[in-house]
Amino acid sequence: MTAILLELAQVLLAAFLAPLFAGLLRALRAILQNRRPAGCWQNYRDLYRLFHKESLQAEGTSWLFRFAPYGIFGAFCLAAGIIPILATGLPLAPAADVIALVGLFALARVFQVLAAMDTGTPFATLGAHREMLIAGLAEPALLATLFTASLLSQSTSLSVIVAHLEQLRFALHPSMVFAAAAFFMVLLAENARIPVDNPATHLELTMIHEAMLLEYSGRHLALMEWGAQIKLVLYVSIGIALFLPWGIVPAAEIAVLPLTLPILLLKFAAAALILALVETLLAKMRLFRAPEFMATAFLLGVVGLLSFFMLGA
Amino acid sequence: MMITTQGLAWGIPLLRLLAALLLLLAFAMLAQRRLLTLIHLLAWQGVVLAAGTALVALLTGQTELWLSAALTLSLKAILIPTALHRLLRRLQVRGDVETVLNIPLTLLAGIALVIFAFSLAAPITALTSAVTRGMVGIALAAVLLAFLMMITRHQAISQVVGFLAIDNGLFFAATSATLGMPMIVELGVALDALIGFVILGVFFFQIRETFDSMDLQHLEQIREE
Amino acid sequence: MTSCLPLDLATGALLLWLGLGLLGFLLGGWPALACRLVFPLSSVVALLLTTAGFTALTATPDDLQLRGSLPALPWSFQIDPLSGFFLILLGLLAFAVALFATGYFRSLPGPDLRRLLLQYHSFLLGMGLVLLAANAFTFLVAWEIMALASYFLVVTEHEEAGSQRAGFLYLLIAHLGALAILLGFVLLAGATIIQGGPFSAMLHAPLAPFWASAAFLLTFFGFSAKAGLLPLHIWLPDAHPAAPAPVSALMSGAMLQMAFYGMLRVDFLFLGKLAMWWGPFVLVVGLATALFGVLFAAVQTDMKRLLAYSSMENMGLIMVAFGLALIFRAHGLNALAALALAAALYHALNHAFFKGLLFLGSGSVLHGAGSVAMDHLGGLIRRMPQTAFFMLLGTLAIAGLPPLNGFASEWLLLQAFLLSPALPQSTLSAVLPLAASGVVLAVALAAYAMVKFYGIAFLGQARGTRHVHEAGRWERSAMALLSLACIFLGLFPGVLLNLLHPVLLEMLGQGFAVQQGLWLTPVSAQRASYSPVIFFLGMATALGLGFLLIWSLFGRPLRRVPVWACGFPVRTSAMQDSPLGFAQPLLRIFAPLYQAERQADDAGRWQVRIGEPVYRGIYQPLNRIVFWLSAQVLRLQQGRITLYLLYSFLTLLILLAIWR
Amino acid sequence: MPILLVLICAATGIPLLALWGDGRRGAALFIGINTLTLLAILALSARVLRDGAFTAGSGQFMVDDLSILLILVDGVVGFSTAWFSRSYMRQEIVHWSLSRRRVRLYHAMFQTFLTTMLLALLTNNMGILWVAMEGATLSTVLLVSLFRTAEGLEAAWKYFILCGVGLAMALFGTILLYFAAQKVLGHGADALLWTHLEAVRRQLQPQVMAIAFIFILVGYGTKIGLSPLNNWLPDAHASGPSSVSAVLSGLLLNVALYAVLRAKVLVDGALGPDFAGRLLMGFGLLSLLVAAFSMLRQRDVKRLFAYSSIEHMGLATFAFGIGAPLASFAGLLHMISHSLTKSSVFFSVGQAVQSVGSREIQRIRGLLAFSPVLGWALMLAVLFILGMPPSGLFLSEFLIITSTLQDQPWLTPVLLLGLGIAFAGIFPRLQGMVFGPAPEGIARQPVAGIIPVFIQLTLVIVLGVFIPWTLVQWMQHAALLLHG
Repeated sequence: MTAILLELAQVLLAAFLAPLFAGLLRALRAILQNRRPAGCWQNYRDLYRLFHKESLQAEGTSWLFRFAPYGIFGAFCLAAGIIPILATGLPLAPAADVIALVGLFALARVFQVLAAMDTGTPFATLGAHREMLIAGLAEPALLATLFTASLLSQSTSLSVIVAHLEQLRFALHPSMVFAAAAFFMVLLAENARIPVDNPATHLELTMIHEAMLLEYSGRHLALMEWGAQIKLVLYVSIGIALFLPWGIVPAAEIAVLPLTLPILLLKFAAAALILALVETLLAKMRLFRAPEFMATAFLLGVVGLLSFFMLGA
Repeated sequence: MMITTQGLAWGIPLLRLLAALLLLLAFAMLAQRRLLTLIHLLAWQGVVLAAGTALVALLTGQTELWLSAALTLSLKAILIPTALHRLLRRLQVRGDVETVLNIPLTLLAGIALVIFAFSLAAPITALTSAVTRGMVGIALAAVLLAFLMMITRHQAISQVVGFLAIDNGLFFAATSATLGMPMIVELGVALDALIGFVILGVFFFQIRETFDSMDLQHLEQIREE
Repeated sequence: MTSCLPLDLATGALLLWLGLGLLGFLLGGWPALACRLVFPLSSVVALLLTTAGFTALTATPDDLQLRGSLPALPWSFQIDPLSGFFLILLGLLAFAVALFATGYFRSLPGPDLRRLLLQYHSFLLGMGLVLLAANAFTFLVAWEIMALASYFLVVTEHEEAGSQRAGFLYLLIAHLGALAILLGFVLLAGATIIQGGPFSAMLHAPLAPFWASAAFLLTFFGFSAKAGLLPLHIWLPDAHPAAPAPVSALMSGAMLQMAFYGMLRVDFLFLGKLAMWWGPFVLVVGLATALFGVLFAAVQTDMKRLLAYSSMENMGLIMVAFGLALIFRAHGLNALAALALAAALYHALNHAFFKGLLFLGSGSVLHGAGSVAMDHLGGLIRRMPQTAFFMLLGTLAIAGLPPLNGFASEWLLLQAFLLSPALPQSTLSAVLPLAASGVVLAVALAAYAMVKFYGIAFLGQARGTRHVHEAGRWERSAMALLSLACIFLGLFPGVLLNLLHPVLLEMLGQGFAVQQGLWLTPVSAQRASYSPVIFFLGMATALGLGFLLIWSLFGRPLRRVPVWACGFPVRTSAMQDSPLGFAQPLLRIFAPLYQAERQADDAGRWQVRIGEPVYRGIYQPLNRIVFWLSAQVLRLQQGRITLYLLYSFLTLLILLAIWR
Repeated sequence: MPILLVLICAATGIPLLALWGDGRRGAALFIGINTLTLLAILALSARVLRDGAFTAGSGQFMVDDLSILLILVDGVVGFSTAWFSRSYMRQEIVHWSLSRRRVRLYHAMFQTFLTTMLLALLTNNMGILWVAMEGATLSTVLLVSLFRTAEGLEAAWKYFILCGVGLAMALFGTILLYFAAQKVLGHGADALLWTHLEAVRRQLQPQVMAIAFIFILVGYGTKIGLSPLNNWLPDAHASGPSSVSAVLSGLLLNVALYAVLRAKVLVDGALGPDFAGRLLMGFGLLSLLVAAFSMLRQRDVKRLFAYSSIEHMGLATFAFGIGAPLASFAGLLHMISHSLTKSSVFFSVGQAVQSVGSREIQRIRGLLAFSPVLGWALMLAVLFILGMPPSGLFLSEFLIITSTLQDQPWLTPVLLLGLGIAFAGIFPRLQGMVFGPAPEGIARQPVAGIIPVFIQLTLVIVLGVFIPWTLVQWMQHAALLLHG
């Protein structure tokens, strides 16, 4: 019972923390760029406004267009239930391991892309095939890093991995270092961050993710935006789970949760800071540099794998 | 096949002589340019052949060989040459033939052939009876020479002559080397030769009326490109 | 008595198919009747075959001998779990395809229909016989019948020179493959080949390592010629589109698997002792094929060509799993081999279903929209919604997305890969995960290709095609069946894995951890677990709750407005991505592979032509060499009689001289 | 006296046809005679079935398991050729405006040819065998040049000279054979009887036998069409009437090979199996390859299939060269299936050429469209020639390849190369001829002419799927005979 409650708590936490995290990130970036931040809560306001706006459906779009936002949102909520953010060994965790998780993200992405192509506008299709390209190149890198972790802990179930990694206290694994670097790059790419994409821009020819949302409005747009924010949080929490798992408690020992919660929030804040720094320091690269970026990520992941086999750790 | 001793005494050398003559004639044909002479030589070969057959018949006393000798004489020495002669005149074929290979070289090749033939026949002749010793080799040589002639001549009639010369060589082998094939076979062979020759005659006129020339160039149109 | 039931059932079914083919040939005079009568019956027979397959999984193996062309050379048949599994595959696919064909061919004129009915059924017959054959001779005859029948089906529209070229390439490569297989069998069967090479005599053929490898290579060559593996694939993208849709579905879904069946039988049952290098070899070929196939699938502009290349990709994945199984087997790790092999068989079945579905769907598109050239399609989802829905399922499945079946088998495959540390050989175990990420790349790009497939053809605005109509009742029911199969196999992988148990036992003498309930735990729950059902339910609930919540809070009717498109005034369908435009990033990144040439056509539009590197690199030079040789040989025929005489003369002299 | 019956049936036809062999009457007469011959042959085979191989005519004639097979093929092909020739020649006579004399000549010569074939197969005397072969050559020469076209004359001339010289060599070989036999069997008519020779073959002098065999091989090999002696073959096949091409490929080549095989048995006795075997294998492979490569660039449909005949005879020769009973069995099966199939190919090709009016492969199009029966006849016949199941050729090639891989594993790649190239050479052209839209302005032929095609093809299928037990026995005995 408690487990299920915990499960729900985790999902809701992820869902409702996500705008805050994104807002925080935005604020930090503004500060780093000597701009007056809009405040961390801005995203909530945006979502609120969007939800209350009337939402339009472009002519000649099919049910896919309307279904996609809910589908994507649902997919991320499920993911939030699977990834051990607060605790390991949650009831939903065994339903899908890391591979299935990647599959889940892919599913959400495909829905988004199909919805974009449904509108049949040039920009949407442009964004669609760019998105597919980036994702297609990012997935191997992502799985390479995940494989490193799962080879280390001889399991592909994320909560088992976390549990196992927690055992070995601050023993630094070279393979995991490489994996971390690779994962970070994938995170940037998958969440449409600089240097691969720029969430803030609406310059048609450069945008990827935003281009696919052009036709959305009202509650659908809100869901899409919200989903994207959740996705960012999920990736960050995967990163935390893999590389800084300490503080994620087994569902059984729920008592210590109040202690670990602040640590968790701290980690998220740190992650936001790092992201903000990176996005300030780096510049967006040309689209056809992106494959090289991905290739680098992939190579790092591969080096991680190899070093696991060579150094046995 | 029993042969009387006095027969051996004078018969064998004579047979040898005839064999040598045959070979000589074969060479002469190889060297010969003029068609008319070629035909005469062919006729002479026929005569020698008939003589050889008769001689063998005399020595071995097989009566059917006499028949075969007569057949040879009439067919190869008289009938076919005269017929060829006629054809030649009827078709007004140019008198002499240009050869593919020039004569001296051809002769050299011929000599090489003869040596080859003898060396080939040597082991065989080693185990043959006194009479036929060496005959196989000579027959083989004659055949090969005629073959060579067919290759080096570039004109329908001369090729036919070569063909008939090969036939002569075979006949010689059949009579002198093996002292006569079974009669049916001989008859069959003779019959085929005759029919073949008739057909040739028919052919010549067809070729003539289609190409109005007996030159082989006209008969070299079908080719893969 | 029960033990010999499956074989009788299967042979009976095959005979019935033959009979139906002849019946159809006779009924050609009344096309409507023939179509309405024969195809449904044939689907019923397919069900018979399926049941035979199911019973064969559990029944004891059984065989049957008929006096053949020679007393010493019998026609002999057998059935065992392995053939049983593939019979199930064939039967189920043939069932759906026959239903589809009932509607699809209803407007075919009599003469064509009678030919098609005969060839279609002899094609099925050939595939069935391949699975039942119990000696090399029978197998090869069946193999050639299969090839011939499918050839005739490929050249059904024989007016086009293109389909003739396709047919020729196809039959040539198939023929060479058959010869290679024959050689392999002769090596395996040894002296018993004179009795037709009974498979029973080939079991664990005692061969010297060299000859074993020779047999392996020969058979692998022969079968991969049929499976369309690199570099013997060139017939595939031409032949599959040339055939009518139901036939393409059978060719892609079932016939390619016949090659896989042959490999399994030869490598696991006949070549008892596996050489170490076979597995890696197969794995590399498979991976190369998969990547090549998916990269070329992504740049196709013809729906069926795209699907054909994607078949290459899937065969590649199956081969990767198969190679992995060989590796594990060679190191004696039978449990792991079982896992990899299960992944391979599972994927084979999945491919039969979703590729069949997609080919059938493209057939409906051809009938409904009059073309399968994606440059002319678009927006079909509005004109043929049901077809579009089934095709969406197929697309998601083949793109390897959970919770559908494509993902499940790929998941198993990756699990098998992650067990590679168990291998004693460290280098191999270090390289395998890289291969795994190669597989992931292939799958991700497959998603790219399939999204393009669906998005260009079914979404967006129509690119020219007018008056499109939805597929007929028969067609839709067939597609619905296949989609259901995809969903079922996706949601309940455990059921299938338990079915596979006897097959794995036969192949490896080692089964598979029995799967209970809705959980898929190949090794242990600790190691890895995946429950599609819960996965699906979780997502559905989240989705539903979200929808209800949002609708109840902010629900307002949608207003239809013209597309905004950043406010650009003009909006023509030509402004969407063209099929090639969608693939443009790939074209750019992998430019050296594609050898794409851009030239302006007479209308002034840019045309991009994609080259086939293997064809240019291997086949054209080979072709040139052969023709040069033939030119040299033909020089012998100079037409000069003296020359001919010289030949004979020299032959004579040389022979004599040699003998001297 | 079934043997004599067969020969008389065939031989009496010659004068009859020479006298009344023109017009409808001639064709009917032709068919009638060959039907009688076929019946007589069946009676003969029934006799063989009852009491095995036997000789007759004081040993001059002989039938055994080897010859009876080919005699049967002779009968069948002769009959169906007569049938085909009826409708076919009716067209040709109109087209070439042949005189009545020419038609009589055609029929008479054709009958002569068939008779000599039977004689060659029935005689026990190697000399008579030669005589028969020569007779066959002479009779076919006139058939090849029947139309008196320049091309026909040239082809006939080459045929005459090359085969004449070749047979001369064969005669020389026969003489040497006799020369060797004399030492053992003594002088006289019996020394050339095959049965006698076979009895004493181990005592024949090896040196003589070797040379004799070389001459015989080169001689009859010219007629088999073994490369490089094959140059007459495509020309003769191409420019004669298709009925003639059919029997040239279907019968003549077989009988020539038969002659070589008879000689081979004797030589094997004298020198052991290797000598002749190696020669045959070498010639066989060479012919296979040369023919295969020559097919790739063919433009003329009849030449194409002439080369394919060379290829198949090469294959059969190779099989006999291997010498193992299985291989010889395969070789026999191949010979039989090939003559049945190839004659069918020439029947259908003949009619196609007739209706299109050209032998250019490019010009022949869309047969399936404008005459389905003809189209399918050609399609099936050619597919069978390519060794597709369920034809007997598939079975024989299966057996040949298997026995090759067992006895001469290193030759298999060459064999397969040849087969593959041959496939690549023939198949696309078949497609071109059969498929595609029907060309305009083409006279549809009566299909009655190609009914024999389907009869023969069914026989070939029978050979591929379920060979009657007696045939199998005959072939096995023959194989053992050849194995020695």
